[in-house]
Amino acid sequence: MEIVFLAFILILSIFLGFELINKVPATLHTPLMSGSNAISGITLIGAIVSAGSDHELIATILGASAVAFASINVVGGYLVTDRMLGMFHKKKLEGKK
Amino acid sequence: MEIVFLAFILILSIFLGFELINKVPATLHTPLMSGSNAISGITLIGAIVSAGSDHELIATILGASAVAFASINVVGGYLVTDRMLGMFHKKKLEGKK
Amino acid sequence: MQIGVPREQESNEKRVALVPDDVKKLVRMGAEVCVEAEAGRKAGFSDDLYRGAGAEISAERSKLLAESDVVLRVRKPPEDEVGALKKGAIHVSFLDPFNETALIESLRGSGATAISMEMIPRTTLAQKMDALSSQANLAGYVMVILGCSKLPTILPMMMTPAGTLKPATVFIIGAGVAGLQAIATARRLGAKVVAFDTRAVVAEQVESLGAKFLEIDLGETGQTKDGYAVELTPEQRNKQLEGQKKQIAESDVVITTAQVFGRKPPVIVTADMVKEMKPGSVIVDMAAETGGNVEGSVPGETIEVNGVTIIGNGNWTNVVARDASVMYSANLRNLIDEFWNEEAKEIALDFENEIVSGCVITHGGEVVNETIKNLNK
Amino acid sequence: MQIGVPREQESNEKRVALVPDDVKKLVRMGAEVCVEAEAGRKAGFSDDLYRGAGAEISAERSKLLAESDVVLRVRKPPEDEVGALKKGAIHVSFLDPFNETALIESLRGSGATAISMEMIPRTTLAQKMDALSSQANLAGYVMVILGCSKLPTILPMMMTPAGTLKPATVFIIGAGVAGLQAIATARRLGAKVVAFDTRAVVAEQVESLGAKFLEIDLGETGQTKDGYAVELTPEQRNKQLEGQKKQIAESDVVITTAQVFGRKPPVIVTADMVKEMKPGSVIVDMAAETGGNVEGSVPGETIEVNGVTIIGNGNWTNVVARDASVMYSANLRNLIDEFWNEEAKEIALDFENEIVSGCVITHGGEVVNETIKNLNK
Amino acid sequence: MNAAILINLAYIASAILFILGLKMLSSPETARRGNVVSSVGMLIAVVVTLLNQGIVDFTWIAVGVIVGSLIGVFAARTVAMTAMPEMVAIFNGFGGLASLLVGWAALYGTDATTFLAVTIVLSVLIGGVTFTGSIIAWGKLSEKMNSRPMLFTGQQIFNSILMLAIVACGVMFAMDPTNLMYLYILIGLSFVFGVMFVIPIGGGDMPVVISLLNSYSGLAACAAGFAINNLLLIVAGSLVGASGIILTKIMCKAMNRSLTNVLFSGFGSPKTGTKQVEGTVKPIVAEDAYFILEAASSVLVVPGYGMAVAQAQHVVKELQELLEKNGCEVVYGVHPVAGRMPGHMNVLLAEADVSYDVLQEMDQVNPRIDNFDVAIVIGANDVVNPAAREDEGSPLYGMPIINVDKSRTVFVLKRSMASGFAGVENPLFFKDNTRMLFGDAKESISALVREFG
Amino acid sequence: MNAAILINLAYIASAILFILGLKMLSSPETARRGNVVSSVGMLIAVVVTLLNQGIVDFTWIAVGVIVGSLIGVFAARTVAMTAMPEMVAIFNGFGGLASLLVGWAALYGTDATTFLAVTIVLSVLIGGVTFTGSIIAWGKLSEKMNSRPMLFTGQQIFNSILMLAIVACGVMFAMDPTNLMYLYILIGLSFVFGVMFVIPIGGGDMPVVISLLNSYSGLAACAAGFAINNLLLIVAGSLVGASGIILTKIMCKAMNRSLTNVLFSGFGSPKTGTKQVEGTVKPIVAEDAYFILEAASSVLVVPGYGMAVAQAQHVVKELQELLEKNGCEVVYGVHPVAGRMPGHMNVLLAEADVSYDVLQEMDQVNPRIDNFDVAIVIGANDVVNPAAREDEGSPLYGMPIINVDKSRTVFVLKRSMASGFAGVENPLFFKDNTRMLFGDAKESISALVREFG
Ligand SMILES: NC(=O)c1ccc[n+]([C@@H]2O[C@H](COP(=O)([O-])OP(=O)(O)OC[C@H]3O[C@@H](n4cnc5c(N)ncnc54)[C@H](OP(=O)(O)O)[C@@H]3O)[C@@H](O)[C@H]2O)c1
Ligand SMILES: NC(=O)c1ccc[n+]([C@@H]2O[C@H](COP(=O)([O-])OP(=O)(O)OC[C@H]3O[C@@H](n4cnc5c(N)ncnc54)[C@H](OP(=O)(O)O)[C@@H]3O)[C@@H](O)[C@H]2O)c1
Ligand SMILES: NC(=O)c1ccc[n+]([C@@H]2O[C@H](COP(=O)([O-])OP(=O)(O)OC[C@H]3O[C@@H](n4cnc5c(N)ncnc54)[C@H](O)[C@@H]3O)[C@@H](O)[C@H]2O)c1
Ligand SMILES: NC(=O)c1ccc[n+]([C@@H]2O[C@H](COP(=O)([O-])OP(=O)(O)OC[C@H]3O[C@@H](n4cnc5c(N)ncnc54)[C@H](O)[C@@H]3O)[C@@H](O)[C@H]2O)c1
Repeated sequence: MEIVFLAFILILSIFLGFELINKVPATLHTPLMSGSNAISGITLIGAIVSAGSDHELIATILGASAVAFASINVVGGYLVTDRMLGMFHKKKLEGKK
Repeated sequence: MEIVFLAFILILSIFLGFELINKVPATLHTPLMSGSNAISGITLIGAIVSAGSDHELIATILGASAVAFASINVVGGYLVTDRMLGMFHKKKLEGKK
Repeated sequence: MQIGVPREQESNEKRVALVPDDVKKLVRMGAEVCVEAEAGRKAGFSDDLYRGAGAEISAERSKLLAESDVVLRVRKPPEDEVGALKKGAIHVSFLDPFNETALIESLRGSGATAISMEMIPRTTLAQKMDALSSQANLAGYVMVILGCSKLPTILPMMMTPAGTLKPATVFIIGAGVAGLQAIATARRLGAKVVAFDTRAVVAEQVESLGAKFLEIDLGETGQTKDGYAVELTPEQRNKQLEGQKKQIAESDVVITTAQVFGRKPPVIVTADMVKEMKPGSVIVDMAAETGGNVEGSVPGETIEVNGVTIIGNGNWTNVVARDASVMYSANLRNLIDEFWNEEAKEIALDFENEIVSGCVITHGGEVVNETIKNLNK
Repeated sequence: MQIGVPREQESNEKRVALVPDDVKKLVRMGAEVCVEAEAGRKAGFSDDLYRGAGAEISAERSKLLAESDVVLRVRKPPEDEVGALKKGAIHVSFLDPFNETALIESLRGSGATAISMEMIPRTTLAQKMDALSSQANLAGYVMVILGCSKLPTILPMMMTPAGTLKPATVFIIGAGVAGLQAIATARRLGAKVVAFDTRAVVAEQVESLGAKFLEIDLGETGQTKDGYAVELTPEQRNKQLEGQKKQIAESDVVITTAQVFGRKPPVIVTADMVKEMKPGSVIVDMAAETGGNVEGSVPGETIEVNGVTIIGNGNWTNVVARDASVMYSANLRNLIDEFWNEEAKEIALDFENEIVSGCVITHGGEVVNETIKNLNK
Repeated sequence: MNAAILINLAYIASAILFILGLKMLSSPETARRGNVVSSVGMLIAVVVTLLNQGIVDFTWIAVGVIVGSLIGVFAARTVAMTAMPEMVAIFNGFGGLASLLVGWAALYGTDATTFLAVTIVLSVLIGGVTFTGSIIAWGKLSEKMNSRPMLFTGQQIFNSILMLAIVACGVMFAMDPTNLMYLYILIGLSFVFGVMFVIPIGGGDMPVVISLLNSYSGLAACAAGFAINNLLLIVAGSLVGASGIILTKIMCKAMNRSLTNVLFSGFGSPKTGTKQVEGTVKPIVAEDAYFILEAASSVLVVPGYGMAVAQAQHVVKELQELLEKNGCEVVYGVHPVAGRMPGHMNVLLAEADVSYDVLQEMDQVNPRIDNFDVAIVIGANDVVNPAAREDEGSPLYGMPIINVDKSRTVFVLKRSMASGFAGVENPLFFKDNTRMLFGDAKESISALVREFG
Repeated sequence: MNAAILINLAYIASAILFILGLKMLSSPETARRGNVVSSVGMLIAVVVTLLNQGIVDFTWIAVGVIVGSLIGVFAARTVAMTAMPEMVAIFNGFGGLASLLVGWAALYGTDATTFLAVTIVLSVLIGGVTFTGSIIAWGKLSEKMNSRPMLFTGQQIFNSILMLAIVACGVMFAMDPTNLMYLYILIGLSFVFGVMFVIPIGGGDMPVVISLLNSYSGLAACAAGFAINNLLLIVAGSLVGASGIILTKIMCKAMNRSLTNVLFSGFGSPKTGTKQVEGTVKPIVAEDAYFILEAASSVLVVPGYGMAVAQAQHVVKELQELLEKNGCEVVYGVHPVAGRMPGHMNVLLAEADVSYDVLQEMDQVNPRIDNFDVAIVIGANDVVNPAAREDEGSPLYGMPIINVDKSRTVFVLKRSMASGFAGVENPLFFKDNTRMLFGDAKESISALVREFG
């Protein structure tokens, strides 16, 4: 049965993903890409489990490097996105009369 | 764990439901209501299982009446919706120049 | 109650104070209307039309004047006709009460109730009777049409196979009712329109017609409660002249409509400025007949000075005499309507009323208007 | 190569064939330009301006004519000046070749290359030289301005405190270049515009300017390859008159611009129809000088018939002489430019060219234009 | 297990079809196909369900399906076009009833855990409310019942007690699922509650109520799904539940009402008859205004000086065309003194090429003013000031105005609460049927135009 | 089990936050907050994950997190504004790599079923492609590598073999998950494939590629989620995967390219240099045209007779204003013979109150024509016909035209392929950079206007 649950969840998420993004102004393309890229760093939590569990050493090493790489993705991704949006925000405010 | 799966599915469906309907022209309000009402007749499949299984008689009776009511909802709902939309379609075609 | 409409006497006056449509309405209200023969001919309304509307046509002017309880005219009455009025008659016309002291005096003497259409207060409520506005409005249109019929170029921009014709620049000084309509008309024809007025509130109104407002910093300028301009100080006047110079030199058409209520219109285009204009340019001086906004304009005439045409024709609304009559007549009818006593079928003036106290100059042998009274002191 | 511009002789002709801006361009191309003194004065261009642009000013007209390789004019040359031309000179002007048989004959005799500006073909390519279009275009504007300066009402609708003034109805017959510009101008001023033309393709063009096209079913009507109208059959003409009657009676302004290329303009407003119009209405007859679209119009004059003003002034573009000169001059310059030989710094006409074969009437002692040749047979 | 998985995979397919169907239903071009798509989803679901290994006897199923389908087909075929909304209501009620029954039936066959009991309570409760609520809605719409809001003294207290009782029963049953007593009471109470829920609402608001009940019936199906552990019920039910709420919101907007106002306005209303007091200012945003305009069939535009200041004439024309294309009549009511010069509005409207035919004078629009669904006041103020009619003390008293306050809904487009040329406060802004769309008129109208997507 | 459920409920919360975050990110007003919302979701997920009872040792986790975060903070803080896109690329690559590693690590600790093996293959494969693909994208963008499309003979054959090999390895590993050999080869091959995927694409198209890779990295996370049986990974991963694809599509539209064109145009392109041949007509719909206009910074409008026929001048003005508000420069190029009478366009544009300042003559726009991002030809035909320049046989030959074909993208708005007044075919319609927006010009422009929502 689990596979059924998983399949439902997968399908629903995919549809939801399609519906969520509608019409994005050009200025937001990069930030949105960057922001969703940060979300894809969610793999971090998988990495944490791998790195923390007591399987073979190799698993731990793999896990630990995964944690490191994923952290870069997550932390860097959110920060860079925020910087971009900050910039954009300022520009917009100036642009408005 | 099942509850987790169910919760995920519930949440995702609800969000998806919210996202799906956006801006509906007034002429479509009733058909859309009617069409989605037909979908809510999905309870029919639950009713079928109840009516067909070998539990107490009362369950079967409940199930059978549920099947009947749900069938009305489903069959009537889809047909009525189709009729409404057919009407609307004709009007639209006339309206177009 | 008899309403009498004598024929206007000035040869260049084509308007008539009451048009057949309004005659019909007044008759329906219960008035008797008597119109002098041929009174509406020049405005395009034959005696037959008046008859059809229910008016009596009278060939005897003096009888008409002597028997009417209300006399309606466009222009001020000739002094010799004041005496011919019926005792206690109401006389409605333009009067120019600030300048026509003698006329006012004889009206007072005659005991008539003289209403001056210039003096209708400028309130939202009284707007339907405001003949100054209705006529100024048409004058604004006419001035542009006359101006551009004298211009050796066209007003709109045209990008054609034979090159691009630039849009003409029209500069309108004074953006009151006439000025605004002139702006609108010139804009309609595709000109580049710039306008100036001493009242700062007007800038928004000018822009609301899509034209540009020329910014000149004059410091504090005032406006009366009726929305009329206050006269400038000499210093401010110089600033204004200075500020307009360049714009005038660059313009193809200059239309001046500046007025200060109750005073001689200010001179705002000097001979020097005229000289600076391109040959072929046109100036329209709305105020030419009452003193002139433009130095060198000749009342009633169109002249050329160094290749610049200066139109001082005056009498603007007579160019569109029919519409002008229709509007003036509607103003008068609205006035009568406002103070009509349905029972007695006559006009009942209520001197408490702001409109009445504003526009009635003489009544019962007295000058009752505060402004005019104070003027004479 | 010398280009000569004599002063126009007709007293009511204010235009000039070449304006200083184009003189400058031609001089830059390598031509010498000689302009008769005062030639541009009436159009607003002083001799000084010409001098500044690089032209020589000549007071001796006959010398100028005798020495110029190319002569540019607006109006057709007086017959007595044809002989004064230099041998083999190119003469460019309006010629009216369909009617001026004698003139053509003497031009042919003189051996000059005579170019008729009327005969420039109506192709997309030749449009920049098409003086008939450029002048008709301005005429369309002028006719509306003149028409509405004679109208006792205003054109636009106005909802005012003194009642609503209905928009004037303007009916334009013939929607060629002039008619379309008249439509545009009247629409700009806020009139209700209705138009009619015998060529069915024009309906869309009329609507593209926001006006209404009057539908009259005439059956098959033609159009030449240049886009000119073909003459109607008598039957069709009657249908047209019938169909317009009501519209004319309802209109405040009627402007006629109907032409049939190479023929006398058709009469499309009869005396009967004029009588049916409201007093105060205005008719502008564009063709008054060449025969008239309106029965009773007097060439060169504005008259009143039963209260209806009929404007037959003609000479329309002279009202906006400066712009008209600018455009005509650009047409001529484009023509010269098109056939300019940069090496030799002179005009080199290529008789294979469609434009040349269209507009050159006489050359080397022969009438070379096919249309005109066939006309004489 | 293999069959179960197969069935569930088919369920996924029907869930996808439902999703697509719903999406297509909300756009005119695809709506009809959308309905077919979703019905195919339903068909698949029903067919594969019959493969369920728990099913031993098909007789009852067949009987139920046949009876139900026949009734459904008959009803759907014969119903008059005009009676469709109430037909939908009654169908919806049956759906709710079915969910109630399914939930109830889930009690038999397995051991009742607390979780199960909670889900049963929910499906029974929501299903019951949906059922009787829909019946009442049907009755009101078909005028089998008085369609006016029904109120009685003590109603609110009664309802509160009712709710308490429902909660109590629910809790009791969840704690002891073997005690069916509580379930029966619960069923009864939920029926009563459904009735109480709908009777205080007027017939005109029924479409909104049906839409809401429709959303509920989705939730009931969802709850039933939890009860019988069926994923498709959960997914489809919650899809309908959520989308139904959005639809309800949209319908409320088109009626210029808030949902609370629709549901509870019956309660607080016996105030009618007292003299008009100053109300409150009710701002509106372009999006909500769009929903109202989209549903309007006649609109009056009253331009004033503000339209000129904002130079909004061109977008106004554009809005006019969109409305007209939407089947709506648009008329301009031009007041003689609107603007700052005689004919000011004419100049602007002519510039925007608004046909003279749709311009009407004050005296032409006033007699029919109450037939306009919406009056859009664009930067006008003095010329629509009802004080000129009502307030003898006002400097405007006696001036004829365009009586926009008498049309069904009024939008006033201006930047602030500032007064106009005459400097007089405008009571129009405080009227019940007035909505203020604050901002530069051009911006506001452009926003409206863009809402017409 | 209790903890596991709690953790998962927290995961649900973070999934909700991700959903909200994504939604907010796609609108300018809320984008920044959206990013914060989604980062809170991430924080919650990370924190509760640490409660996982499978975790016995936090050292490595701490090391990894600290090292990674420091690098991330440093990189994000110091990167130049202009270098942000490549920074995103490299982050994205790391994400992919992490998924690869997680998938790999999933092999240890449990028995490898076929299902697990398949998921591992997927996460490794997608993760690997994302990783090296992103690195190459980064290299091209930062100009560490030649940014031109790199092609070599046999490339297509090589790629085909590569793909076959990947499939083979995947299948082998799935059948025998204990044989790590295949896994290692797979990892290697996926790295190679990532490289091969990106090198033939030009630097200018990199943003689209990054967006696509971003979508892949979501899918990789999703696959990893299946591998380690983590719901949040599945949900968040597929959300990103799906929304990333939509975003990629949007970005393609804004560049007026199809995705296939972006990905594979490199392959078929060494045809440059041959003489221009007649191309094909490429229609476009308003929605796609919107995306291009929305991204444009200078637009040339060329009106013609068709604008007059359609009476589209007012909506054109409206479009102009929207573009200008969007920070775009708009210029009207008026050809002297456009329309049917001299000055036809002027009459219309003046009516719509288009300022004289933005009207330019042919001779003013032609010299700068190649700097316009988009030229919108509204019902003009003859006046933009390049045959007048190129085709000596054409009746128009020699007439100066507005050379719109030289601007970056041309939209031609007309109702059909019909010719204009001169009756001459127009090769403009067949040019590579031309898109035909068929329909009445007013309708088309209104549709564009409404897209600006
Ligand atoms: N017709 C004439 O000949 C003439 C001549 C002179 C005076 N008047 C007087 O003018 C008045 C005309 O009445 P009306 O209703 O047209 O105008 P009004 O009463 O002056 O009201 C205009 C309203 O428009 C709003 N507004 C201004 N700019 C705006 C913008 N950009 N966007 C949206 N709203 C804007 C203002 O409110 P916010 O500031 O809150 O936006 C103001 O309340 C009458 O009192 C009349 O007597 C008429
Ligand atoms: N300026 C003048 O004085 C003058 C006078 C007479 C003739 N001309 C000639 O007219 C031509 C002017 O060139 P142009 O480029 O402006 O016009 P054009 O070459 O005539 O092309 C106009 C195009 O607009 C399209 N169109 C028509 N109605 C439309 C609608 N409602 N919506 C969208 N498109 C529409 C038509 O294509 P579809 O049918 O496919 O929609 C047509 O191809 C030149 O050849 C010129 O010589 C000019
Ligand atoms: N309340 C109403 O309903 C109502 C009705 C009509 C007019 N008004 C208002 O009354 C005001 C005056 O209208 P009017 O046209 O009769 O005024 P007006 O004829 O007295 O003067 C014309 C214009 O000239 C201007 N002016 C004076 N001196 C000037 C100078 N030196 N340089 C430039 N301009 C100068 C004035 O400011 C005025 O705008 C207008 O603003 C109008 O809006 C109000
Ligand atoms: N190819 C080009 O670039 C180009 C350039 C200029 C003009 N043209 C076209 O040439 C055509 C003719 O232009 P024109 O203004 O010189 O024509 P014109 O001056 O010869 O005639 C004016 C109009 O009168 C109309 N007419 C004739 N008989 C009529 C009647 N009995 N009733 C009503 N109308 C009648 C004609 O159809 C024409 O439209 C126009 O359609 C114009 O578009 C084309």
